[in-house]
Amino acid sequence: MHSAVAHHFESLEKQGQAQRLGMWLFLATEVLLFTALFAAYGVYRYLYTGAFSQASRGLETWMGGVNTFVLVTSSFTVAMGLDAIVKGKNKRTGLLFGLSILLGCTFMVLKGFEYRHHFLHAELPGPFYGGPIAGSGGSMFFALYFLITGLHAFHVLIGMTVLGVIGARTWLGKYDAEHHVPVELAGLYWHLVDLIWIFVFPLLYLI
Amino acid sequence: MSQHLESSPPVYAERNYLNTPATGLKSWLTTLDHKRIGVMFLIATLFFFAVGGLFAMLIRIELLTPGPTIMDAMTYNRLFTLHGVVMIFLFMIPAIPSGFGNFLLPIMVGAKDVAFPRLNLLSFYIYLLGAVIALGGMIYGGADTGWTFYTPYSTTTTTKVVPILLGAFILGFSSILTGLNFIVTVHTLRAPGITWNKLPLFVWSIYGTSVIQILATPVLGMTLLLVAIEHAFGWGIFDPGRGGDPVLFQHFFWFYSHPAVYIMVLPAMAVISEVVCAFSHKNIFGYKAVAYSSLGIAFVGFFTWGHHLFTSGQSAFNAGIFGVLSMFVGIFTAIKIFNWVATMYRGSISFKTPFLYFIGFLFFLFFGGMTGIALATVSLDIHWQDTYFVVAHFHFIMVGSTIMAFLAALHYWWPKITGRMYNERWGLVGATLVVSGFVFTFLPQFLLGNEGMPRRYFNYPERFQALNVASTAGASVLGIGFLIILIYILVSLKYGPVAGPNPWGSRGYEWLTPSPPPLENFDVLPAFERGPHEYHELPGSESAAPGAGTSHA
Amino acid sequence: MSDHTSAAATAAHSHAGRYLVVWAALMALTALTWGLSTIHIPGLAGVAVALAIAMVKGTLVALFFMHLWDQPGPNRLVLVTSLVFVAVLVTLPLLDNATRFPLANPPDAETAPQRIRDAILNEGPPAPAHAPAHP
Amino acid sequence: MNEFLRKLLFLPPQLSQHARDVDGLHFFVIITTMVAGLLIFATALVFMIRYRRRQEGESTPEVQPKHWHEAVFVGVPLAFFLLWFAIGYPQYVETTQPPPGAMDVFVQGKKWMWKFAYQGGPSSLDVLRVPVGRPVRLLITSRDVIHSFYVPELRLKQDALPGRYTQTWFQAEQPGRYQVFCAEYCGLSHSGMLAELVVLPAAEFDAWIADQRRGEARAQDAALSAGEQALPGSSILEQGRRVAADQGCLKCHSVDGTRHIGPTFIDLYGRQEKLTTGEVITADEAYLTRSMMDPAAQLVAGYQNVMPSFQGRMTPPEVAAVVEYIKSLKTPAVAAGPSEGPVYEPTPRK
Repeated sequence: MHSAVAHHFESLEKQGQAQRLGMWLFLATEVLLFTALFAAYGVYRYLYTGAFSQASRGLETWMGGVNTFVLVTSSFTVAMGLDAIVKGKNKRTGLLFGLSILLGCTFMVLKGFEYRHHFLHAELPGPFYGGPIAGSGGSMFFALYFLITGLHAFHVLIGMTVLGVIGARTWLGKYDAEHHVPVELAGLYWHLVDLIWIFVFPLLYLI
Repeated sequence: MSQHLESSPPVYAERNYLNTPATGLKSWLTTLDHKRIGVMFLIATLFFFAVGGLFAMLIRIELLTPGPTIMDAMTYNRLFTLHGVVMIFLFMIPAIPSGFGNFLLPIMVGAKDVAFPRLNLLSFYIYLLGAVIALGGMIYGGADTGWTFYTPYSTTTTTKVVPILLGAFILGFSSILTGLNFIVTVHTLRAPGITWNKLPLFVWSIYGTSVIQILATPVLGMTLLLVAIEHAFGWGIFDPGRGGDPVLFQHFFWFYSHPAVYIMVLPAMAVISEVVCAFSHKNIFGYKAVAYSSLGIAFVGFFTWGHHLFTSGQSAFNAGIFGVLSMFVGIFTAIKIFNWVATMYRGSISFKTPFLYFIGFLFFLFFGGMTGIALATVSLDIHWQDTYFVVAHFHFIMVGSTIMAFLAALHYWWPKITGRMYNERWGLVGATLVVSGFVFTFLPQFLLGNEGMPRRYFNYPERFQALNVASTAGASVLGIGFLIILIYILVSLKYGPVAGPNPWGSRGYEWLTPSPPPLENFDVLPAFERGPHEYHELPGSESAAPGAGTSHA
Repeated sequence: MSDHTSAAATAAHSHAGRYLVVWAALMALTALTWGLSTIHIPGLAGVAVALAIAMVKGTLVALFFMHLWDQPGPNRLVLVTSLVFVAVLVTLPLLDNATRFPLANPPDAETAPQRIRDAILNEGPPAPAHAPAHP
Repeated sequence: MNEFLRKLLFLPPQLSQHARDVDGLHFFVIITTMVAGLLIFATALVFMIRYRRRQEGESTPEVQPKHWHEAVFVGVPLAFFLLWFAIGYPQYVETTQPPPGAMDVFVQGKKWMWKFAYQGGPSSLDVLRVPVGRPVRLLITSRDVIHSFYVPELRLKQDALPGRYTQTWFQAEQPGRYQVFCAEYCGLSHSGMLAELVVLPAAEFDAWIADQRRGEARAQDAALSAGEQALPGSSILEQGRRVAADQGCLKCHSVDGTRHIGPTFIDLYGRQEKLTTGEVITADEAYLTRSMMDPAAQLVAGYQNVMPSFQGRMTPPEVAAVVEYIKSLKTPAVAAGPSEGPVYEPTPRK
């Protein structure tokens, strides 16, 4: 039996199945964590429709768009990394995960410039809002903007850490074609971060 | 072959989880064994139950007279907040799932351990961390918001609400990890022979509970975080002065906290389904109906949260939706009640302590449930909302039934956990006191609510005093009952007679292994040929009915 | 039940081609939704189009990058269940705000025009009293 | 029957048709619950006795339900539940739809008091006066946190949201005095946030509101001219204020309606006060004077007897000045202006 099988599992396959299901359940909790924010977004967008679209138009759409391309591409490289380890090419997986982390960094840097832009224009949540939109809509939009993108950026950071650790371990040969579930799980997490951004991008930037 | 194995586990397992691999404190604190983690959860939750109970007694004493009796209004407001927080987050939510669930669920599915033992231990330490932070907040000053943390009161109060929020937030992770572990365990670690239709009903209910824990807890976490952000920076998500909607907070809060009621009640139902079969010595009436109704509660329970908001400014349209949906959740409970009662039909009922708690449970679940339905009929709720009627209702349904089931579980599985029997006669005394004490504490509160006394009142008009005194008198009976239980159960640890593998003659899978169970639950894995609730004679076997104390098959 | 499509089976052959196609589709859809946003489809239609595209993208990621296409039932069930509750939590509070007594929404909300507010307050309320300075 | 059940269940009197309707549903629900409970627990009891264990090791047969068993288990309760809902929901919807032409009263909760304002200006603190037999719509708001307006006799409760209006309505049938509670936890003096609902005969109410409106007009005129010239009374008021401050009155009595050690001075003059003896008196000059000299004699219910006597510590002119000062403390005039939203400032940053 493979050395990675814990004593209470009958086989590596069964263990992998359990770990995938566990990961999916964890991802479900992540989805619901964001849901509270999306629900708040839905309600306030309904209440302050005009203010929200005005504020949305003031965002740096090109940065959000480029970030979407970056994140989707990083998801692709992670998926290719999994494909590599399945074929037993550890080094290639390590490299592809490294590339994904680089793309993640690009995302964070762009995000940083975007935040800087908002700070300079006093487009900030709640009492700190000094933008042009009258009423509560503007400050509410930016409260939600910072909460959603902030929580997402936090997840990107965690995802980069996870990719880093798992990528390094793959490079060092801890996983192989038969035992690669941790690589797969790290990938799942990163894809979820991408998945959430796919919804954040139109909600905040486009509509 | 398996029949043979089932019939001959040793009377007291010399090498069991209590002494293998070691007995030292360190071996307990670093253990990955689900049974030890379960026992540690039980000890911790019992400690917090005592703390919360002490708060409850202080509150009842304070309410003996209008105006200050033994404390001032500020202390009182903090006390009922802490009572709620401790009892809900530190006792009721983890007690049965994390305590008994951890101990029993893997045995009941024939597994050696839960799917992720490390996560399981992590869950326990997260629980301790959350408890310490919350307790720290209480000692450091405590919050006065009520456990519901309604905005904008919770975002403007000057009391120490942030550590308590943070504590509850952290406790949520413990809850999530436990639920995640159980679901994966049930899906992937069932022993050969245990199909979905042969799962013990305990497992079905705990499974339903886990689904709620996973899907609802993150929303509470985010909500509490938003309140904390609001309290610290005033971003205004729930602040009406900045265009926020305080009712939205209530939506989010009850999206978790209504299903959380089922996090408390479903495990109680899990226990009772086992107890009623074991002590009626009969198969469960309608296995599938009872099993699927657990999932039904877990699912429909998510669609009813708005019945907490009938007076809050929510729209009449939404009140209608939530009102109708609330009626459907009652149905699943009704199915269970009917099936439990029908299980006794043509049974062989033995009136042991756990069965007495079953009777108490049935009473509290029925009347707690029916008053719940009454509260969901919208117009009646308008009168009762935020009065003592609601207090009595939820103490019946989630505290009464949960504590009955918790005590039933404690007595029913005590021989399995410790290998020793408690004193049955004292057990009956304790059960009688607890059940009657509980009734006398909360029956007057239903009437107080009818009369119109709002909850969370430090002071009250004198016409409410008689019923308040009656309630406090009941509470003291309840307190004495708990003390008696505590004493005889501790005594039995040392002086109780050795119980044997199956003192109740139960068919549950956990009784197929010695008491206390060995390290990996079964020395030799049984074939699990009979269902866990099948008591009838099999054609061809000479003596199919096991008597108490033996386990011939 | 449902335990037998496994990593071993999927690991046997490469998915690289599939990943490439999905990636190309995602990039194209991103460009499409970005492009459509510049022409400002008015009202709810714009929201619907943007969300529909996002859902297609999300489905692609979940099915192929996250392997739900060839993984056992429980994993799919987990995602679908969580999405059901996402829908519930987003819809019902929104429905509440849309149907409640208009004055229970924020005074500067755009959903209750001044004329509705005035009609409800038939003569207009007394200006809320200026509470004298309190400690 | 109604009266018997009402007393049995400790329900307060029914002040409106709505209260009677709700109680009708209440009795229906309770009776059904009790009958169902009786059936279930009697069945359980019969089973427990009939099928108690007579000897160890008894065997039991396998009993499985038929499909119609489960159908009955689901169908019967669900039918009752939905019936209750079908009765209860319209009753609730009715309370959310005030009849056209209802009299509007603006209710404002504030830690820890209720303020009631009428069209055209009159307002009062902690006393809601309404006429018998006319529909009254309450538009409820709050200045700080969520409160909840609750009158048990009306079976009505509605939260007061800060910065928003919610509404409910009722039509009281009997004159009398009823307690108003705050039902949503709002902090330290949550349980002290009481008010009184005074249902007056229609003619008496009309007279009262007319009188109030005249008073408002006078006060507004006075306010307009106040900047122009020193009013003759102002010096005595000023003296009264100074004496009240010097003697320490203001340490225990607020002038802004805040509940403190003693009753607030604002709107005190002419207020109906309930005493510890249960007797109700009007706070007139005689009462105010007497309270300064012998505070323990007529103590307002809900307050401790802690005030010292000021007999001999104030000269008669000083006493008179303090009384005049108290008389001058009225809730500021409420202008009937254009429609404005309820006021709620953002929560302060700490």
